[in-house]
Amino acid sequence: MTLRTLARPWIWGFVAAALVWVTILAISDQGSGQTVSLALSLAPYLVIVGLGQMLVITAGPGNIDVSVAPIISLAGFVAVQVTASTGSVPVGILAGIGTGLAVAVISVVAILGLSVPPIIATLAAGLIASSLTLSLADGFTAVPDEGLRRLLNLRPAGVPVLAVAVAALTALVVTLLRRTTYGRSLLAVGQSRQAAERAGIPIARTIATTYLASGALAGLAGALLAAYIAPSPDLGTRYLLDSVAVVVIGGTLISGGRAVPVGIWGSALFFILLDGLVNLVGWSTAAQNLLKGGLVLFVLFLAGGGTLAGGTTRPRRRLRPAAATTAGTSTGENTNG
Amino acid sequence: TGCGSGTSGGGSAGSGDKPFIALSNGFIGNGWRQTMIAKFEAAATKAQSDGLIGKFKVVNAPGENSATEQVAQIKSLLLQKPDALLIDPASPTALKPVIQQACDAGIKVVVFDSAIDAPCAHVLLNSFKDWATAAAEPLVKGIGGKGTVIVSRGVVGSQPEAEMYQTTQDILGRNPGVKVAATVNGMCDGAKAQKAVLGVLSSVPKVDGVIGCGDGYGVAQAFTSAGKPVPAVTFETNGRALKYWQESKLDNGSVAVMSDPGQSVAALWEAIDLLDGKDIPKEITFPIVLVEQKDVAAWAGVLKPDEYAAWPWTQELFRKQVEAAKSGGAPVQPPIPTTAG
Amino acid sequence: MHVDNLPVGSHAAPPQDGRKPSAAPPVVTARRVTRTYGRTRALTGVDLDVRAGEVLGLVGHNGAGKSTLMRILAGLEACDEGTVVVGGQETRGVAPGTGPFRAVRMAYQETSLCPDLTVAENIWVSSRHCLPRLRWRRAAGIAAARRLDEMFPGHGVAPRDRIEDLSLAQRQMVEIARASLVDRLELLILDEPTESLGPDAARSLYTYVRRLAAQGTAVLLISHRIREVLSVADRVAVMRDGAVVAERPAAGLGEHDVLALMGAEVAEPTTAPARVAGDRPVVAELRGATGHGLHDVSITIGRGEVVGLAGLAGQGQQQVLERLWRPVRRDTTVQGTRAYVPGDRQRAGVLPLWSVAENLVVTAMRGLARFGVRRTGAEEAAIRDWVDRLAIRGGADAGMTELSGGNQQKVIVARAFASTADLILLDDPFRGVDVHTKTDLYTLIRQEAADGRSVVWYSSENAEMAHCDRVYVLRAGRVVAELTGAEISEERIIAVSFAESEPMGAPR
Amino acid sequence: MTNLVATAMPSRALLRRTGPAMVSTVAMVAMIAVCASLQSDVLTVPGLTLVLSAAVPLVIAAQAQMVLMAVGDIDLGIGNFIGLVTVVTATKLVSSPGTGALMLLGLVAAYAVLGALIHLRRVPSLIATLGASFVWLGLGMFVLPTPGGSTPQWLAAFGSWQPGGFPAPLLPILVVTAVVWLLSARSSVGVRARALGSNPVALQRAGLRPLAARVVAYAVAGALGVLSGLALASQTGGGDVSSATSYTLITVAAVILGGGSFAGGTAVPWGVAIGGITLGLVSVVLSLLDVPSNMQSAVQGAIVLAVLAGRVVVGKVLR
Ligand SMILES: Nc1ncnc2c1ncn2[C@@H]1O[C@H](COP(=O)(O)OP(=O)(O)OP(=O)(O)O)[C@@H](O)[C@H]1O
Ligand SMILES: Nc1ncnc2c1ncn2[C@@H]1O[C@H](COP(=O)(O)OP(=O)(O)OP(=O)(O)O)[C@@H](O)[C@H]1O
Ligand SMILES: [Mg+2]
Ligand SMILES: [Mg+2]
Repeated sequence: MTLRTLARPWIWGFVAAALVWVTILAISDQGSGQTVSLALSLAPYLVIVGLGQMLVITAGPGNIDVSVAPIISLAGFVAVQVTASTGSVPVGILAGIGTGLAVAVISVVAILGLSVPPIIATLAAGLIASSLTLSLADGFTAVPDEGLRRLLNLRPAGVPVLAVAVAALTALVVTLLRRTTYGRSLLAVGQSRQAAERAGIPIARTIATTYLASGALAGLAGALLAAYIAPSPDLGTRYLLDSVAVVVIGGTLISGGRAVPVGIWGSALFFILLDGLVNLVGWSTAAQNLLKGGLVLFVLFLAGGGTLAGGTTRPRRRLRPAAATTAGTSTGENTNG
Repeated sequence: TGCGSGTSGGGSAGSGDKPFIALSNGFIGNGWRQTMIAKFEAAATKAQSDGLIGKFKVVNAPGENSATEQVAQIKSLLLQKPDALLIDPASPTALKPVIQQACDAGIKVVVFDSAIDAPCAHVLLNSFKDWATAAAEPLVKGIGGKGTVIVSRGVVGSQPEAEMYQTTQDILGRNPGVKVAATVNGMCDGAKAQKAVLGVLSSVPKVDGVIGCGDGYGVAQAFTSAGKPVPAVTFETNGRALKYWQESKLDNGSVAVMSDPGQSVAALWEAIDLLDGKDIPKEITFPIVLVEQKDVAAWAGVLKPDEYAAWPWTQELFRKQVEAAKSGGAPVQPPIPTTAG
Repeated sequence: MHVDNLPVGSHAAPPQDGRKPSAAPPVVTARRVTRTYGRTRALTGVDLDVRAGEVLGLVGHNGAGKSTLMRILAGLEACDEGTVVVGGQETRGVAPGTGPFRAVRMAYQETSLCPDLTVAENIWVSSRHCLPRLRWRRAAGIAAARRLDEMFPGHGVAPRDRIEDLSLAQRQMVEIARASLVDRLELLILDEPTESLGPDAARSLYTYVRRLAAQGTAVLLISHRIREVLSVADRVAVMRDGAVVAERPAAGLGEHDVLALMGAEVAEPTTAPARVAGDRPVVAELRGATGHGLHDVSITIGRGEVVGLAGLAGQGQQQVLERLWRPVRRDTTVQGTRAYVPGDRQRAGVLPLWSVAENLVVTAMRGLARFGVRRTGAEEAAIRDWVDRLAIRGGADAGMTELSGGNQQKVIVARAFASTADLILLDDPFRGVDVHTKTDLYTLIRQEAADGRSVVWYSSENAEMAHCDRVYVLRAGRVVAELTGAEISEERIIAVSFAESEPMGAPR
Repeated sequence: MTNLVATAMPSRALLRRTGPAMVSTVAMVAMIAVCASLQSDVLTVPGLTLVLSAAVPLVIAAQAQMVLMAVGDIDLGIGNFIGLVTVVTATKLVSSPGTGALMLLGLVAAYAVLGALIHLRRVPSLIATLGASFVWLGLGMFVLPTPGGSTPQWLAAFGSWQPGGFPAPLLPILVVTAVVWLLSARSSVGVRARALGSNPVALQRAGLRPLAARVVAYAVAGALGVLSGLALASQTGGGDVSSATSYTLITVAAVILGGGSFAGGTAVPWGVAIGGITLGLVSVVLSLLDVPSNMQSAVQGAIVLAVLAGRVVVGKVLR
């Protein structure tokens, strides 16, 4: 591992995950491979949501999707219901994705049509989604599909099938960002919305696609989670903060314009292994929170300034007014426009 | 189908001096609370058509379990001058001042599902000690008094959890053959417990049981995921868990135990009797819902997946329970309902 | 402490008379100053003296290191090697705005105002040392208003205005005025101050600059408008590739001499052969467009035509471009695809995280792609082609923000022309671009027009309009003249622009 | 609001800037009108006291959020921080007031340190405050694992204070907003902070320390967070670390409703006060209107969207 690799922003999540893993091994002397295997069966859900959140965050300052949690819960119910009534798992999963898309449409209309800041637009869309969730949950009778559940639990040679599938999905997102006009447009919009507009990039379409993608991915995560766990109104609650955290620890620029899909895996594994460690040691929730927060801050401040936040609104390396004013004014455009 | 308000049909005469009952609920985001509200609305609608109450209103704090929302909500309910206010609090302390305000305004306040330190209010209590005992004892017995267990704690930091954890510890203390392999934070929530247990499963030896607080379905899923046999667990009392238990034919000391969402109905009867001027003790402890192996089929038959088992309190049963509490007699055990709702 | 310690007499120095290289002691001395950024050697050993009471013009090609040197002279950055002496004091380790640097002030090329703050508050930020602690807002407002009145009569700026509500020219005025607001001013650095000012404002600025010099303040003026520099400076220093290669008295120096010193075999920017706008097919059209600062504007653009929009700054030219860029109204028709070259490259041009290549190809990408999937081979070919064609310093892999302003602008122009757009819209893109680059870009525009592309070109520099086939002169949102072929001349445009006010004498 | 309009020239630009807050004002008045039409007691002094009291801690918290948004940052930890303050208030401030006060000061200092670290390490505030929110939560659970405790006498007295003639909650709202307005919009400290949010490079070029500006902003936000926690504790009569979790996003919504933006550089204390009160009124309206319980979240979301949509319409008209 060269120094250059170390400077890569996504390395930190993996380093932290490996540290926690080693600690777990030191504490309990069994099942080193299985620890990773089980973490890999939990991580994909967070990674799916994280990929969507990453696309949104990459769209530039002020972009965040706080509706992922309610979408997950709602899509869970919808997917289970549709699966039960049609008898087809793919149709059920598609219904979950469709649910995410539908909620995202509300956000998109609010963001593009009403110029509502994304954090508020998605908050409102999420509130609407959670109302629907409660209405659905009232007297809900369908049960998750057994076959899908078995598939999600399948781990040939210790590698969960879902993890492989989501790894493929991650690769797809990497390709999307590198090889498609949408991906390049998104990165351009994230750097400077105004400059992207003048470069002929369809801003509205790019933003809309991004939120729809995030909604669809959250919907997919919800459909799978509901089969894996069980549909419940608070199925997605934990996924909001965690999805933002994994994206940023994964090396994606919070100010937009640079996305690091692979990094999400590292930080997702870190979070899941950390939960395992805390539970294993039997720490209280207080300690668990302190440790989690402390570690997030530690990783952040340790990596900060260099790679993690390089090129945020306060450029250090390039004091040249060019970079600074661009960053400063592009933020203004985003929220006022 | 639950709706918030049962204001009776347009200005029907005769409801003028009948009492107006309001229910403030701090959180609506899980199946237990939804069952609680559904039971209340059904009972209150019935009571309304029976002419026992004039109208009723249910207000749920939207979003997270937020005491601040609920304080604001109760304050605006006070403006509407209900005769009685039923509260399922979001926090055992945060409502103290506002409850005092309600009492000062001459409103009868009944708090349920949580102990609360408000001298002017009437409180329906869960017996958390019974709950923890019912969860741990059969399980310990089921594994033959020795083996390895995981303890899945509830919402650490809450008063009930402290009481329950203490009880669990006492029981484990009396069974030195049982070793605790890990203590996880399951939050009395199947989904959270599933992830928490899965997170430690690879690092612990063979597990014979998981002592939880109504999170057994998730815990069982975790064991299935990890490819291990499902040990004795503490199930939720909802239809999904009970059906799973029934179908998987687990007979290893597993139980299902939780508090009773039917308390909201009992609270309604209490409010009506209080407004009638009846004398009711300030604190009454209500039985938890315990489903044992023999009752699984009966309960599973009447519950929807997300519906929680609730005792069908009637006014009659409630009054008997009050009598029992006053005289110190055995608490009333309501029958298992035969049809849902 | 008073902002107005600076006496401003009515005895403004006559602009042309009595100017000779000052023999006064140097205010600032730089010796063998070097500065590198990563692999870029911005300064390779600069020697420079600025003397009290002189106006020193600093010229040089894009990326010559002028701004970097200024940041060092103003104390904003330290040099790697060499010494900088300010007011007789060695400045190694001296913080900006302290010690000798207190008397050195700079108006920046890209204004460094806070857009959300009012004019008065911005004045406080930079001139707080000479404002009272209480009621500073009032004092700052009064001082700003007075200085603006002196420098730019008729500026139209109120101290309570927020910067973001001001026009680009007004912002530049505020930037310059605030730089001069200080209790003791020994050196005033103006980095390309007139690039977004109209000719009127530029003239009054230079009058003020001469007045300052007459009172003993040194003024360092950077500009690519060499005639302007020659007309106002006492001495001219020429920078090339990170070093000062010549210092000459301005008197007797001609534009050509300076260009030669700057190191280029500059051909006189060739005026385009006047081509008659025959009956070319119409590509775009505005028919009586009204609203958003336009009144009944009718414009047609033919295939392969270069159409100029001229007139004073802010008379509706940008609105015309805006209409053509986003033809949402019924009074505008545009056939074919469009590309845009913004003038405000910091805000609307540069994608700062990307390399030159990525910036260059982002517009063309959509045209080259198949079903939304990029064709990287074709993109690379286009990048190589354009980097070579415009000789972009730094090459395709350099980071965009590592380039100097002029080279950044080249990339942004290339971005538009690399696309398949039929209509190219240029929004005053050559501000702050050196003469050689400009000549290259003019040639490029003519070539592309010959290949059948149409170009609509707004420029604040009327001389540039000579490269157009047809020019519309706008005033107050109306087209006041349409000039073709030989009619297009700087004098003519200025005459039309000012038709109602008193005719201007020979400018610059 | 009136102050601003009275002292500044009524230009179009000004209208454009105050437009959002005006729309929120209209929304607030409309909501009070709706409440009053459903329940006429709302317009009495005790009625207004009941209706407004819940908005007091929210408005103060929103001012804290506004201060940070003015420097271009955002605080996703404010909810848990306020919860932590209530916990300290309910325990240490009662048992040993000296230690309690010191701990509260320590919390303000912690905020300042957080600001300094965010600045020096150049990390995004969004994620740093998110991390800090876990820390506040953990600390709160350590201090008081179980919600409970009691509030100091003077605080409880303040919470139940019922002066005749005017609704008591208005007093803290107006005082805090006025102080924040003086600090952020009128004083030179405020100019530094807003300059930092607007164009940090300009600040540096002028020889002002951006670090100092950011640290001061964080300290002020921390102090406001402490005030908000005290106000909350005075109403809830105890401490609960998770009692204000929902504030985190609601305060952001309040700032946006009040005319603030994520871009930094603007301070709109009066707008924020109105935005905070508007959001505080939503739950009142919900409980007065007979909205089905499952639909209450949706109605809350719809109200927020409607107010912001109104803002857009007004903005279009003014342009
Ligand atoms: N912050 C920086 N980071 C990296 N390189 C820089 C930086 N600032 C300047 N440079 C490099 O130094 C060289 C000189 O830049 P400078 O801005 O001084 O040029 P200039 O003479 O003002 O040119 P222009 O007229 O195009 O603005 C540029 O080629 C640029 O590559
Ligand atoms: N030329 C530069 N290039 C890169 N970073 C710089 C440069 N000058 C300052 N910085 C960084 O900008 C940040 C702001 O400066 P800092 O807060 O340290 O100011 P300071 O040293 O206290 O000086 P002042 O009081 O003049 O602001 C610092 O982190 C510093 O490292
Ligand atoms: Mg320069
Ligand atoms: Mg330059």
